[in-house]
Amino acid sequence: MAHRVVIVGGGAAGIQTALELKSRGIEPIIVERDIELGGKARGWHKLFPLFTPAKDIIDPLIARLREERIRCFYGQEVTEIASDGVVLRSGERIPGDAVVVATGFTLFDAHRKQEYGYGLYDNVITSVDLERMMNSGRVVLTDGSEPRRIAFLHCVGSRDEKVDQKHCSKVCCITGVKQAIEIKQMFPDADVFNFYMDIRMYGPGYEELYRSAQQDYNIHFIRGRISEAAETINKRIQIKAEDTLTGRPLRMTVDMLVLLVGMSANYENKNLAQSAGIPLAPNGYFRTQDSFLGSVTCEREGIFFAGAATAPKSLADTLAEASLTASAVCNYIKVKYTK
Amino acid sequence: MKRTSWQEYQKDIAADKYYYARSCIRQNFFPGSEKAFLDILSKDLGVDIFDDPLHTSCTGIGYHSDVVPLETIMTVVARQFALMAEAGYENFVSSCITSFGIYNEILNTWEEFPETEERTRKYLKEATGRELVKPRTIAHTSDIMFYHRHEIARRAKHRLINALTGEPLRVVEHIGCHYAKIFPKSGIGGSEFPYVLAGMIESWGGNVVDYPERRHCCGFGFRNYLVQANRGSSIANSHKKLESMSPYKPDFIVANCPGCTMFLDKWQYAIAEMDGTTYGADGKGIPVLTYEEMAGLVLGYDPWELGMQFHQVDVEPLLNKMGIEYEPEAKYLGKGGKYIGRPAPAAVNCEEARHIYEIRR
Amino acid sequence: MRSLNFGYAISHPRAIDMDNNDLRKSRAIIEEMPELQACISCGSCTASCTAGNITNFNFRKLHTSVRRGEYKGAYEELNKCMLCGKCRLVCPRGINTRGLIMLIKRKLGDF
Amino acid sequence: MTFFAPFTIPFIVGSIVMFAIIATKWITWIIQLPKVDRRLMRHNLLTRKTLYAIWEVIRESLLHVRIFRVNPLLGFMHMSLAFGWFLLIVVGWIETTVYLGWQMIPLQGHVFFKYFAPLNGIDTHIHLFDHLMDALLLFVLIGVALAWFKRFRARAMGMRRTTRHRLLDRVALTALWFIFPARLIAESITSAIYGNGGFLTGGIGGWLNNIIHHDILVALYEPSWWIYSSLLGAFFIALPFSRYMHIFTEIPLIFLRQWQLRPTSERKSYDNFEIAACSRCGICIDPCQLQSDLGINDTQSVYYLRDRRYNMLTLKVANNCLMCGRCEAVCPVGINLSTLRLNSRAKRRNIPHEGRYKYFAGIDRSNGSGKIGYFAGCMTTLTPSVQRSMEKIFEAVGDEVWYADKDGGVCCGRPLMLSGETDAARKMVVYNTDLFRRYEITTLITSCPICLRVFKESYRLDGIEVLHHSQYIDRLIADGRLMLDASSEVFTYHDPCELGRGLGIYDEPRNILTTLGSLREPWHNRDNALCCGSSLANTIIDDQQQRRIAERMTTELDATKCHTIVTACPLCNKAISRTAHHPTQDIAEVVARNIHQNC
Repeated sequence: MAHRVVIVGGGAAGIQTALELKSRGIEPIIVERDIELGGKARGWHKLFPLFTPAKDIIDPLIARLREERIRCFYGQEVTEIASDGVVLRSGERIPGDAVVVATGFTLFDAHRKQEYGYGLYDNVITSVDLERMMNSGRVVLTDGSEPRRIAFLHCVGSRDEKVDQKHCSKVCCITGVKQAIEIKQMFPDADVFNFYMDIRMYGPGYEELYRSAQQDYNIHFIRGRISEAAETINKRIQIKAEDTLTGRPLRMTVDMLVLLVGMSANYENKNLAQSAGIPLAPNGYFRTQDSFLGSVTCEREGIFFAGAATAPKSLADTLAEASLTASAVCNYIKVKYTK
Repeated sequence: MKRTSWQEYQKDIAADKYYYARSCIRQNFFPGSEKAFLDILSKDLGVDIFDDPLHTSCTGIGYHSDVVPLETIMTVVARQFALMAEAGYENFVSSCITSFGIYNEILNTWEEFPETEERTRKYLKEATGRELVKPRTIAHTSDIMFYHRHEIARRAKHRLINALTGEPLRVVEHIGCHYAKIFPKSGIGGSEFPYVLAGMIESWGGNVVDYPERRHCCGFGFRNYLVQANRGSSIANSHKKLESMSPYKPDFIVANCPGCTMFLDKWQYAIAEMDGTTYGADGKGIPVLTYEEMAGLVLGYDPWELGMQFHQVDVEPLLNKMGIEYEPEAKYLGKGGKYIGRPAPAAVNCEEARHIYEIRR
Repeated sequence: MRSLNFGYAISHPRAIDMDNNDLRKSRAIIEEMPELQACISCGSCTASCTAGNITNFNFRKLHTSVRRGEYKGAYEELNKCMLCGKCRLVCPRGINTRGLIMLIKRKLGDF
Repeated sequence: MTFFAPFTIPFIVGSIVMFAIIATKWITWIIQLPKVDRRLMRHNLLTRKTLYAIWEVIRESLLHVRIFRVNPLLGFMHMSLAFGWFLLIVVGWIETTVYLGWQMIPLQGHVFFKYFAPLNGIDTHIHLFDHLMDALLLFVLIGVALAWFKRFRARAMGMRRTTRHRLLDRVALTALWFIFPARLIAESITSAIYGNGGFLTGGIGGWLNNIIHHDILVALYEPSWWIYSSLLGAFFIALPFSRYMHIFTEIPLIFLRQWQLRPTSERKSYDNFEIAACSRCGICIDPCQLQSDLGINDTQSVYYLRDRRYNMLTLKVANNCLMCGRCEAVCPVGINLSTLRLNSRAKRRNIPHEGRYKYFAGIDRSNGSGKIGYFAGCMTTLTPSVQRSMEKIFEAVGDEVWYADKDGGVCCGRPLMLSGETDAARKMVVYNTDLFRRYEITTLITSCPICLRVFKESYRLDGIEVLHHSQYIDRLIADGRLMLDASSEVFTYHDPCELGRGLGIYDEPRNILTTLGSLREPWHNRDNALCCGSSLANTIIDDQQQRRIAERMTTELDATKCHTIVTACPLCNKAISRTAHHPTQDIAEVVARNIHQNC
């Protein structure tokens, strides 16, 4: 009989791990909290840096999962994890020879930065909202008109101790660049401003895309974090920032303000970690053994990680890591059960 | 109102038994307001509030202007607290936003640096022989008014509604910077969108105007105003706010800080004189009220009893709008019907001269 | 209009006002040399600047201001530049800084 | 004989218009010459220089010797057209004079002599002139044929690209192409009717007589002369407005140039002669690296001169030039292309701002003391090892040196001049001159060819010898003051434009390198050396374009399979090391690391 591995989370990380394990003759079981698979990536329109439709990545993954007849539990939340299985909220226990935690991340709630007026002002939206708008094929202001001046604000819920988010979410910079270009493609006459603290272009092709955004798309990058946003009488958004590169305050009114929300650790990580007796990193993500050879394992044998459960990661990094996780699980099972 | 975030920022406000600390500016510029506060609390609401003749200025202006050292102001503040304890109170209420900020700052400093508290305790003992007892709660007087807003609403004789159209009045609320910008948790609703005044306005029937520069400072900023060379910057702040709010056609401004009430009011006159710009309907200015005056009008107090003739911008249009009956002729009559003089007519105080003292002359 | 002398005036805001600044010249400059936008403000140009070695001339800051529509004094400031071209040699983004200086001067000096 | 026929009217009108316009232009230009230039003219008029000029006119305007050097076939084409036509006119004049005696014959009499005196040849036994004129006509026709050929197969003539022309040029060109074939036809028909003519016209005439009915030939007789005359007239009228203005303008230009007139950084009337003397042969297109490396083909000297002549010069064209001097080196007319380009840049507002560079006052970043001054130059501060090597060399020979700009000084002013701000650059010239004078140096050494050029050309440094560091080092070696260790190291040397073509300094660096090891020349070298692309003169091309030029050039340097690429300009150094596969060093660095230890 094949060995069985329980994968907590049916997002990109979970699916890819499952597929990799299956191809190595191990039987994976996915437990997904949501009623469908695919995780957050389902909500994305196109992926940086090549504008690949997110569907083209996620749909084939799910289709393969079905083809492979991999068992999935839907709408089931895992409350406890151990190296030999997980416990669901219903109290049911799913045993396994190893457990992979692929629980991903939580989007930062932009309401928490109330000075930006998300949820208060009509035309303040998040990067996730914008992806949804682009998925629907229509990016408009609430009154139905086209935006002519759009501001993107980087690092909302990242590198901000005031909302307990000390870490960098890694993907927002490139997302901001990608979305700014998409906006510019949709509205070539619009003025697009990106307000940033630092531009961190860590991946292949990212810096090139950034440069293209600047030079080819004439997107204005202003170094300075917006301090506050306010709504004007005609529903535009007045923003204030410091243009730190000229050392002067800067104010302007825009039609739309897009907040590039970061990644937070899941609130539930705390309970899961406690149940398994494993530590969390100070930022609330699961702590791996180290950043090098033990990047998908923890101190407790039999528990593995994949994807953004341990740190903010791009979809590409997540998929790559999932394969690594599968290989680590495989080795573990081989060593443990062939004695 | 869409904003609900204020509910996340709540604080402990005592229901009764307050020790009252006055404000230097308000005593002089809006004496009616402080009196009204005491009257509303003790007479209308029947709560215990003690106005102690022994207490002094907190010396905050001196502190912010670099003439009073930290040790001194700490000792003065410690003395206020000692007086409160001696009088048998533990809920400290400050009428001044600057003082409120000072009290919070010093209490927090004592907490972070206990040695400063010990030192202050020693100085206080040496200087006055009194014992420092820290208050159980500390609140600004607007917090108290906010706390009792529903009770006041129940007793309301007038609501913040345009008596002619039945529409709610559009009210600009302005919160003093030191209310919650120093310690966000010290204010109802936090630092970004304090709810303390908005709560009163909404419970008394008015609409809060949310305009872009709502959170901006009025420009008082001690050293900005006190040094003449910096006054241009001071007035520019008020100017920015007035420019930003005026498209919303507010019926009046209400503020909870002595400086803000004074400057949003008086700068309207200065701006009119400097570059001819006037705000408000017919260019007669936007009246600026204290929250006590607002509460007083709601409760049916006489505007002149509330001291509203002390304002630079005439309040009569607002009173008419609210349907409040008042004696126009009594505006500049003091105690016992004595004429107290009147300001020269200007762009923002241009009510018709049909006052009895004109006739007497 | 009346004007009473109080001994002070309403200060002009120090903020860059992107709503009221006239961005036409800035747009024309960027249109002619879009590579200006590729600046990442590393400061190499200013650090290596021959004129900046002797004066407070700061090309990075200056062109950033110009892009924001702040032209006041920019032409005069640019006149400090000796056009030696060191900045172009060090620019990591390969911006044609000399060409830009001449372009900005031309646009702001109306010639 | 009246020497008049209606068909001559186009010719007569054409030539009158042409000579009137040309005369007006020249006279205006001469009158507008600045005083200095007119004084030079007066001064040199009656000297040997005038004789040289005449000799040069023959060599260049008629024989086109310089074009022969570029490509013999191209030279022959130009010569056959110019010299052939010239001889046709001269010999035609002799012919009429011989036949009609010394008398006043109007111009058309000479030109259409065959028409007016078709039977003249029969009178004499020898058809000498008929054959001679036919031979000359054939000579010209070969030139025309080559011109046609060149249009379609430029490469065969040694030109990869030819000029794109304007409408009036095309009119003139078309007329020119058909003038001589038309003449051949007209004269052949005439010969056919009269049964005479030389070997060519007579031959064709005889053949025509055989295949075409006599009446038809008679009917074609007048129209053929009409066509010939009309083509001449059209060509003459178009000439002053087209590139063919060069035919006549090159002559006064040669005289003026022999009389030492030169263009300057200020525009002046003299420029018109140079501009109009451009034949738009297009020889300048191929050497232009903007063309060969970047495919830019609207800014080469030929187009620049054309645009300037017709007042349609854009700033972009004026500025889009490396001023490497490669075109100037091959220009058959010897036009001062860089100087002209420079003074059209100066057209931009060039009034120095009142307070401009006031900050120079009181600045002195120099240190050290000595009669020898060393001016590193702005760029050298980005290649500090050059400066350090120079210090090492100075130390080795024990020269006391005053360093003008060790901590960064004031720019030499050439970059500003290259951008057309010559007046503003004067402030730098004045500042630096004062500085040099104050420290009483007698020798000024610089490591930057850009600075060197401006010191030599625009500074008045009488009493101070200005040297490039390669010249200084070469002299040290020659005087035996600097001993170097020779090795088997193989060098290749890149000639910086400003140093080589700009100042003619080719040998000193090579002397040094052959002392140190062996030298391999890249394919393009000396006055044909390629530019590194980083030239300060160009403010139009972008970074990637600069890089492409550098890369192509560096490929040639790498191809020598040397150990070390050597150059003598900090700017070239930066450009080469960007893509080179071999280590790149300044000549000073190479010298400094090979100083003999016991020296």
